[in-house]
Amino acid sequence: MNALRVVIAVVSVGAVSVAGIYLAAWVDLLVGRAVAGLEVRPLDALSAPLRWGAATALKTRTTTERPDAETWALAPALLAALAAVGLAAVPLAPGLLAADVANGIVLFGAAMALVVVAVFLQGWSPNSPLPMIGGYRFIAEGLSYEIPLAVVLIAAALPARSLAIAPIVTSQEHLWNIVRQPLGLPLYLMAGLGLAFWGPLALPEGQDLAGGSSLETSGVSRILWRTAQLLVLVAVAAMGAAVFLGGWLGPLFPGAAWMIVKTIILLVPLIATRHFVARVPTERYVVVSWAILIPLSLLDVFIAGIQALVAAR
Amino acid sequence: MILNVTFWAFSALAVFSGWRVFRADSMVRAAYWLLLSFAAVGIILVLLKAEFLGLILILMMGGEMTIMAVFMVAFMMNPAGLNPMTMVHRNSVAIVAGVVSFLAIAALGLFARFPVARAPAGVDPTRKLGVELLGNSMLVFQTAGVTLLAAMIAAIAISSARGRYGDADQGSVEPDQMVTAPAGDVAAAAAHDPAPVISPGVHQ
Amino acid sequence: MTLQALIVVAAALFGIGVYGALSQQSFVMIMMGLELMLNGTILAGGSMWALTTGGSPKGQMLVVVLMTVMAVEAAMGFALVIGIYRVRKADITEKIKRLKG
Amino acid sequence: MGVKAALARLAAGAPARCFAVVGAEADEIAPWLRLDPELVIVDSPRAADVLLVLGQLDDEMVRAAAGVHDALPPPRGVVSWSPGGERPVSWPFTDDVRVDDPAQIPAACRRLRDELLSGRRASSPDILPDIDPAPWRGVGPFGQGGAGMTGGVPYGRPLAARADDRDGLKLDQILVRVGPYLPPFPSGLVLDVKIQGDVIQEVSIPTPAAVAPDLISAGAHSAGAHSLTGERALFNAAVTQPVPVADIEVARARHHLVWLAEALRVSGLEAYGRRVLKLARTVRPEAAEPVDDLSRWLRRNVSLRWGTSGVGMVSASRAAALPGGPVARAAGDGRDARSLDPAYERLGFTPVVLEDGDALARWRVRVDEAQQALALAQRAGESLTTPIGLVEGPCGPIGGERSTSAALVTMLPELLVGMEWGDAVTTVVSLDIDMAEAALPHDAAVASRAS
Repeated sequence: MNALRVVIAVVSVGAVSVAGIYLAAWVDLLVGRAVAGLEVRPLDALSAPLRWGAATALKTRTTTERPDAETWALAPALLAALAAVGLAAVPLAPGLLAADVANGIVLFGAAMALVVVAVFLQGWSPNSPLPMIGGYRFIAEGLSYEIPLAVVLIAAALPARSLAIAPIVTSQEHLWNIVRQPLGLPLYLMAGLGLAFWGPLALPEGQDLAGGSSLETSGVSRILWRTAQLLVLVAVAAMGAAVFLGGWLGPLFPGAAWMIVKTIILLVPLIATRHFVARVPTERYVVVSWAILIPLSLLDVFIAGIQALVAAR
Repeated sequence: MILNVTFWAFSALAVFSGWRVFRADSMVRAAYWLLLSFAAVGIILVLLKAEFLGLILILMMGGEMTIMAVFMVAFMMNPAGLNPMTMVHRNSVAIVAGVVSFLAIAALGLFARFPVARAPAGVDPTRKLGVELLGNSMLVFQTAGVTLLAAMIAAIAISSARGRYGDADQGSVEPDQMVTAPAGDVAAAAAHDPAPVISPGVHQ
Repeated sequence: MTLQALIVVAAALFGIGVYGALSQQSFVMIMMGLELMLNGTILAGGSMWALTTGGSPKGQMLVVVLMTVMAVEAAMGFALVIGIYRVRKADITEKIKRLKG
Repeated sequence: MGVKAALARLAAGAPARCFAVVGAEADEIAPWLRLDPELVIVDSPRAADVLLVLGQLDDEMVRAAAGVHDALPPPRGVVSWSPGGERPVSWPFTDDVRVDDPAQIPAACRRLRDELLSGRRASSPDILPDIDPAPWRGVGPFGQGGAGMTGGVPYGRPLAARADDRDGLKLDQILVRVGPYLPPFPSGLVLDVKIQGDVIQEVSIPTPAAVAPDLISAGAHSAGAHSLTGERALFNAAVTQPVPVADIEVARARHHLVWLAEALRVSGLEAYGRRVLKLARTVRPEAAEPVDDLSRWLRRNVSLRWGTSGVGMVSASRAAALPGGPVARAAGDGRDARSLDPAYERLGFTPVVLEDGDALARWRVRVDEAQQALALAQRAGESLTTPIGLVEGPCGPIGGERSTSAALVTMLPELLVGMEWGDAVTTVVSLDIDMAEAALPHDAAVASRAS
């Protein structure tokens, strides 16, 4: 019985991953075309990610001069695995949880903390200067987003008095965390962009590095890297939906449907930032993160603590 | 059964990757082998129902080992493993010490009598830990916090470029670059090259 | 998954750590040896908690303290490496013949 | 086989991914390729199916292009176009698809990609030999090479050297040669950069003006043989003969918008860059509102201001040393060759001048100049310029002692030192260096004009 539920949960995580990645790629394309002033043609764009994948899969995986071949091959797989673990920590409906741990928030945090390792290895391994700069940059970036990310997640867990995610969702029965902790979601999404090195925080892969950490990657590795990056975004959106938007809570429709809708509501703006916000210089991002975002996230947890104390009265 | 197999697999991984730390030529690899060892121990802790501690260990070491890797790249030669390298001294002494401490602790584990009292099912260890940390053991928690704060301040003070009496590197001396062959490898060194063979840190 | 087996694994980690801390010349590698020793200790502490204390949180406390030690060790280690490097331009033990500043 | 065929069929619907190698006289063609739906111009050769070789390349640049070619993952192919259809003697791409009409480039790339992926055409083989630059030999007891454990030159590549960093430590520093085809940089610019982490510590230019003398002769030669077309020809012609003010000002607006599209792309706003590029292609003096909208949007975009303000400061004294141009005008130096022209005086022309001297000021000067140029073009009617021997080109005055681009290239080393890589790229992009102009010495430029 229990095993069956886990199997169902694992399968649904797989399905959500594939659908989420595809949706993310599609939305990115549509928003990009709209911003560029081209005809949007959503149906036509539906096949574009597949076509890109097919064209990339037919290319050889090239190598560079004296790369660290093993870690280079490992990096995309590691990123994909970490993103999948992060997504597995999120309950998609009551009882539908693949990684059934009592500390779901900590599991998510641990998986996301290791994303730095995957991106650094991806930049470091090819033995090439621009990817290496990308890898270095991500370490500076990683230390700057990780702290706000962890702190706002802890603040969201406070009202539930639990580190498991299901109680956090049910604790929002009457009031969603987005209202209760207004600072939480914006800070979380900003940290999430850093985590997925996407859009304004695509520092390791910026155009100024001609692609940065994935500059030298080709063939199947490139597909895996891109999809893993999108999966990180999906995991961030799903966790945000569960922790700030009340997860599966909602009238009329089944919980899973609400969860999917809320995930999409967060995923689309995350994807779209790429076309509206320019890339932020590394040093300024680090300064802003330590001088503004981290204090704000501490304020967030402080407010949550006071609310919890008042509620306990 | 499955639990036992998983346990042995992660134990083997922890020990293997711990050993690889000191056998890697590349500094980045060494740091990440150590991370792998920590991650394996973290998963064993999760299997032992110390879920929170295991996950926190992984979370913490993910950051720390990355910093360590960058540290190595910044400070050490040969970070990428382009040259084969072994940087050891008193190798045989160290091996003996390692084996002796392994045997001593393992013997302790095998022959000492410990009470057997598994954690009862149905209690949330994380909750108990939290209550303990912020209730009975508040002092420990506070001490840890203050210690960490002191460590942060001390670290900044020690590593700062400007000390109390001016620049920290004022009057600094480049040490003698030549280092004689380590005791454990004299024979090997003599067989190849009678001259001092290792001068780490010399770049061209 | 007996206590004996866990202690043997922890002992192996500790032993490798001792070897590393004693044999390595580079400061950062020595730190890695220390960390590996602490890794073994954490494993031993965690398994002692799980199998001998009947779920008392005191055992977990020990692990929390060990993690604090590790964090302090890392912070001070990195700081000392930078400090020594600044003054002596040394990054391996053989280059500092005396500890006086 | 079945899977491969199915993948190839699926891939046939995708645009061809090209890495563009742009030589002399291709700057009228290369930017517009980004608008073609059949093509995607990618930043990394590793992501490309087709190497696109455009314009004329000298030997040095051909050799670099051969290196780029080998970085493309097989199956790969080459499409080349050159004005007049000439190829240098040292042309290494033996099985390239040669296109004579630039309009046919996208279709040719697409066809070549389909043939390659379906296996109907063999992948083009490596050009450069795949050998270590120097064989590695172990010396020490542990097999380490050279002098000392970490010294020596493994595989012909020196290990990192040490140099002081900005925090008083001595840390690893590596020497990197970037260019001539690094996408965010102007094509042909080669820099030797010493970096520590991502901080630039030293910059030098390998050969004066970054391009070998061959290119200068090639440029001059071709300028004579197949008279220059488009923008450059127009501005060069205005040095010696009267030209409609409207034409010249629309060309200026178009140049600035094309530059802006590229600058936006490098800042991460690729889609918006495409929008601007589309605007550049269709811009007319009668319909200037889109440019006004663009200017407003740029002023409001906080993220762009963040990335450019305070970056790449050109001081007033450095600006005074430049022959002129938008970079100098963004640093408070109001020289503009148009001020000397009575035709412009009649139109009430005053140069756009900003004081800040940073990358943001240069962005603003160019967008303002584009707006101003369209307004001038509308007011100008049929009026002609007065040939006074000096024309204000989009990058700076043409016909003077030396070109602004050449002056900017020589200024780069001191300007970039101490910057982080991202800021350095922002700076180089904001300077809008035209490498063809930088390579053409005064005499050659005059010669090409005379012919």
